[in-house]
Amino acid sequence: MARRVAVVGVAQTKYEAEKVHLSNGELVWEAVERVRKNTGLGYIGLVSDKPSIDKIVSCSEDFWQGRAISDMQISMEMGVFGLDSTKVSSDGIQGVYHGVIDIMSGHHDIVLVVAHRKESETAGSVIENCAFDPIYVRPLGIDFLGAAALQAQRYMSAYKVTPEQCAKVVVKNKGNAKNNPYAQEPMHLTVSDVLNSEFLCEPIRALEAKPVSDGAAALVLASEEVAYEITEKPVWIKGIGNAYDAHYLGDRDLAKCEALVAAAKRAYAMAGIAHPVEEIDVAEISEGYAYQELLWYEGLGFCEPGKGRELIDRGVTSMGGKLPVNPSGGLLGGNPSCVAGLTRVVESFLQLRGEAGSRQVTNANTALAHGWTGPCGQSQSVMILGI
Amino acid sequence: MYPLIGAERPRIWKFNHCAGPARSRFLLGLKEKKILGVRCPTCDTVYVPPRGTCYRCWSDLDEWIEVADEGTLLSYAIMYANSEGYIRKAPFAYGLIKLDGAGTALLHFVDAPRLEDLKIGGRMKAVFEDSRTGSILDIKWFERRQSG
Amino acid sequence: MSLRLGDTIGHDWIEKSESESFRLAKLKAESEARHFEKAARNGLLAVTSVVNLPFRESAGIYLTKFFAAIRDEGEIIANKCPACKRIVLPPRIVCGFCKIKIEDEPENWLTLNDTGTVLSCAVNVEREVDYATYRLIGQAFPIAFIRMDGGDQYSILVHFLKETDPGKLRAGMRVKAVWKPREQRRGRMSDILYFETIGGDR
Amino acid sequence: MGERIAIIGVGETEFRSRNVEASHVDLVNLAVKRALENAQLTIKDIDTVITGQMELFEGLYLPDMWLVEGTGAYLKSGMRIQTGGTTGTSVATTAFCHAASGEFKTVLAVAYEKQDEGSSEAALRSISEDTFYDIGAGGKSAAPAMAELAMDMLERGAVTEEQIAALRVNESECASRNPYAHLNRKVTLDEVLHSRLLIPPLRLMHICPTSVGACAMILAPESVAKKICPNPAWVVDWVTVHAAMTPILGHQGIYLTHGPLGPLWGWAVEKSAVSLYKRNGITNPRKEVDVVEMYNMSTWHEAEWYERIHLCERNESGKLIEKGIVFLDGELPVNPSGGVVSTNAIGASAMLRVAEAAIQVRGEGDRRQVDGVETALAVGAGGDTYSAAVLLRKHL
Repeated sequence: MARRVAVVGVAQTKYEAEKVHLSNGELVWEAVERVRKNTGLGYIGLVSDKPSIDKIVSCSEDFWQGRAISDMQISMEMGVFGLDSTKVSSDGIQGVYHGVIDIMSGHHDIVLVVAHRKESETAGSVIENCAFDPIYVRPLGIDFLGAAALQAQRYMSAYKVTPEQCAKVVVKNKGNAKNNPYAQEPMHLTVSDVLNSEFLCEPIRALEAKPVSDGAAALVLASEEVAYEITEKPVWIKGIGNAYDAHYLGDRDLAKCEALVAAAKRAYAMAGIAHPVEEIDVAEISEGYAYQELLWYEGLGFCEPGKGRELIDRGVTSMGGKLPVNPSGGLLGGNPSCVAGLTRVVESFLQLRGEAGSRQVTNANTALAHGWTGPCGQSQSVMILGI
Repeated sequence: MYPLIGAERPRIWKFNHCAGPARSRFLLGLKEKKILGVRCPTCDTVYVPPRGTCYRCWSDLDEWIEVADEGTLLSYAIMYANSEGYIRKAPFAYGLIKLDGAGTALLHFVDAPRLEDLKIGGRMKAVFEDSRTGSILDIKWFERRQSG
Repeated sequence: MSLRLGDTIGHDWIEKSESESFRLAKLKAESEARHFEKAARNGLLAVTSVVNLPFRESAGIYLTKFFAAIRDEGEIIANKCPACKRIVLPPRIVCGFCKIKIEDEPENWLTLNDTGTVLSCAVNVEREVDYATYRLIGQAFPIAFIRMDGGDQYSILVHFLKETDPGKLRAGMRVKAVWKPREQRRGRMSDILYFETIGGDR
Repeated sequence: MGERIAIIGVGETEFRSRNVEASHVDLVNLAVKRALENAQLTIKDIDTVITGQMELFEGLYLPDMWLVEGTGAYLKSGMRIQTGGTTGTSVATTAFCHAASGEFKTVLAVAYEKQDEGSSEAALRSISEDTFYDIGAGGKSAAPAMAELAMDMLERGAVTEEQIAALRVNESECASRNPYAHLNRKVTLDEVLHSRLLIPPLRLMHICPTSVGACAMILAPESVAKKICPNPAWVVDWVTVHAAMTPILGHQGIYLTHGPLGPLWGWAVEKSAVSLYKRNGITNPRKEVDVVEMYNMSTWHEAEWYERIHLCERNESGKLIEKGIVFLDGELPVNPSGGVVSTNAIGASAMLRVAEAAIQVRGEGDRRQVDGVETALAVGAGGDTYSAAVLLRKHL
């Protein structure tokens, strides 16, 4: 990597089903205030003698905020007055990606990345329907749940993945969430609890889908030159990669995830990783639905295609396993989409610094964070972090 | 302290999305109960539904062919939830159908006497609406063929 | 022909402009429909989609106070940055200039008068057009930027003026809020109907 | 610092008020193909794709997903940027950072708008009409605020109505020479002076139209550009400044010309341009810059921004117009493309400024080409008072 980039501070709000007491701005302020406190950073133009934030990247979407230029609502809370700022309309991890590129380009030194969403305010199914081709697909009324169920069915039948194996992901992640004070849905479940919950869209059951969630997260990136002035323990971005898949579900083999393979390949090449399971100590991946965690294992090269089910059966990805995945509880533990990817980076940072409390993985030196957006994960993003 | 103020204000937006030449041709085909595909001169894939450019080869697509109204079910999903924006009442099912002669699958509703009878690899046949307007919804759904 | 603030432009101009916006809106809608029809005849279709998105929004801690004061007390309240002392109207959790939190403490809140001075105003002829009936809806109240009394140069409110005679509109005119009857107020900005002219221009 | 970078290809579609023949993907595809042709590359040579547009005007959530067919982003990396009116320059600056990061050989930046399909009115209303601040004053305050700026310009004697009209005539002359411009009919001084009065002194012909069209640019770091491009436009530096001070949606009192900060767009434009000059040792932009492309949402803004980007002293912009300095054949032509008042496909508008500046630097302007362009300045603005200034040079 041309210029090394570090994460120097993170913050997140507690994720809740409904944060009726806060406006969008107040929600963002909670995260921004914490990250500023954690890093002691101010803004360029206000504080001159110390390193200060010189760029702000926000992640939000007009549809979810119900208005064009959605970052208008939160610009004062982020502190953008007089600064460089931009908005990435995608998952939060793409905002981090943007910040990393900004610093690598040599044009910025300290970047604040913010993502927020209140999913409770509107109906996700209507919005997600608008992500599909308006000519061929949108009139059918399909949303991401319907698309995911098509993918789940295809994946499970192609590789003989059983409903029990998907349910184990839920048991693991919602169980892990019990160790995460920020998680929305910590639950003690058994496989049969999951399999007894009603179908949302067969084969996806209610407990196998990410809950509706409100929350915000923030993170500060810094260049190598200033990172140590901000913190003694910077966490380095070792590799980044993202990729788009084809749009139409019928064009893709839904049992594979080509885009994730491509994104992971880029991130691994940059980080010099050849054997992900051996070299990565903890992974935070975005599983909007239970089956996705198994499928993403395969896309990320944790195992051969079709062997994701074996990883969960053997407990490789459980706490205490060889490669714990989602000690935070992941998306099933409750994260709003859009914020989810940023939360994965935030959690990776906490793990690598040894600050993850009771969800801490021992001897974590290299972490992987992953996020996706689009129908059946059409846009994928992977990030490798290390100390 | 005051009780928190909240307000409901639905957003209603209307759009007329232009279909462009390739997509219009397909939709007009549906009006005639024909399902059209387009072949990529480079990779030989027959795209159903058709489009103007091959996303893999970046070739312009212009070789039109008619494909069968029957095909194989690659995947399906039975919707039990009744969320905002759905146009059918649960339970109903989506399916990916690879029509005979096509290289890609078409996403549409699928139906069977009992939805539980749907199975991957099953044979499906298009059921057209009686009055057709040149829309993807001119196909009512794909129906499971008992022989399949 | 240069126009100055306060110049009389006359009611006939407003009426002409109104019917003009109405005519143009109708023309635009008709021409759009014609284009789609023509394209359809040439085998080029369009797919109509209506997005009906429910929304239930929270005003949040600070704006709840602001709108509750409007609704219950008929008062306009604002908060003040503890560092730069600038008044933030409508109130907010942060000062955008100092980028610090304005704590929700009594000393940071203040009540403004419901009178003010017009900084500038414009006769807005762009009334909303109901595209179903091609009727103009709402009333063309002039829109004004009003500096509220009891605040500072930052305490500016955007609202309508009752005075619709363009000849009588000028910067510096003194105005006072006209409130909806208490039982009709819902805790929104529209609880103030408009601002009416009072004497004592500046 | 990262690598130095260059624009090596530009593609535009013809901008029109509507294009009911093309879908979104068709429109974008055309611009991308033209950019690739201009750069003499194929889609396989592209590493990453940055897109941008106003999704609510389009009615597409995550538009970059469907657009993969049009942009050729399949299995390539990329992301989507949206910052309102500035979207185009924000996409461009994001693409600059990608190119300079050293991770990519080529970067494709695409910005477009297809306003003929949606209800722009409704989408715009979504910005202006706050759920709680529900008097709808926000949207209606945009034109009054524009008129207020115009009134201020008149009152302080910076320009006369005749001068502004002459400027609009020049823009139309430029647009008539630009095969891609939307309003490309030459207009007369008389027509402008008597066009429909919106809010005194703002007239219809002074404000931007709504257009449909797409713009694409291809960028590469120095190491690649030098190998594959005979005449790259070097992107020397860029600065973005955001002046967001929107206390609440629908309430924009603080944007006022007579307000405590003055017009905030102008503030942001000045700050971005001045820091760009400072960083690049430009002391007299009027002499050191050969051509300017700026985001003139109205001709009054254009005149105000002459002062803001230090082409003249305060209250001197009228003289700049009077002497014809900023006209196509003048000493420092501004908007030889016809500017935003001629072509405004919102998402693309701000990127067109950079693209058109690059066209000038590369000498590919054809009938709108300014002679001997060595240095060009592109200024984008919009959205929630963002402004971005970009400096381009023919030689490094």
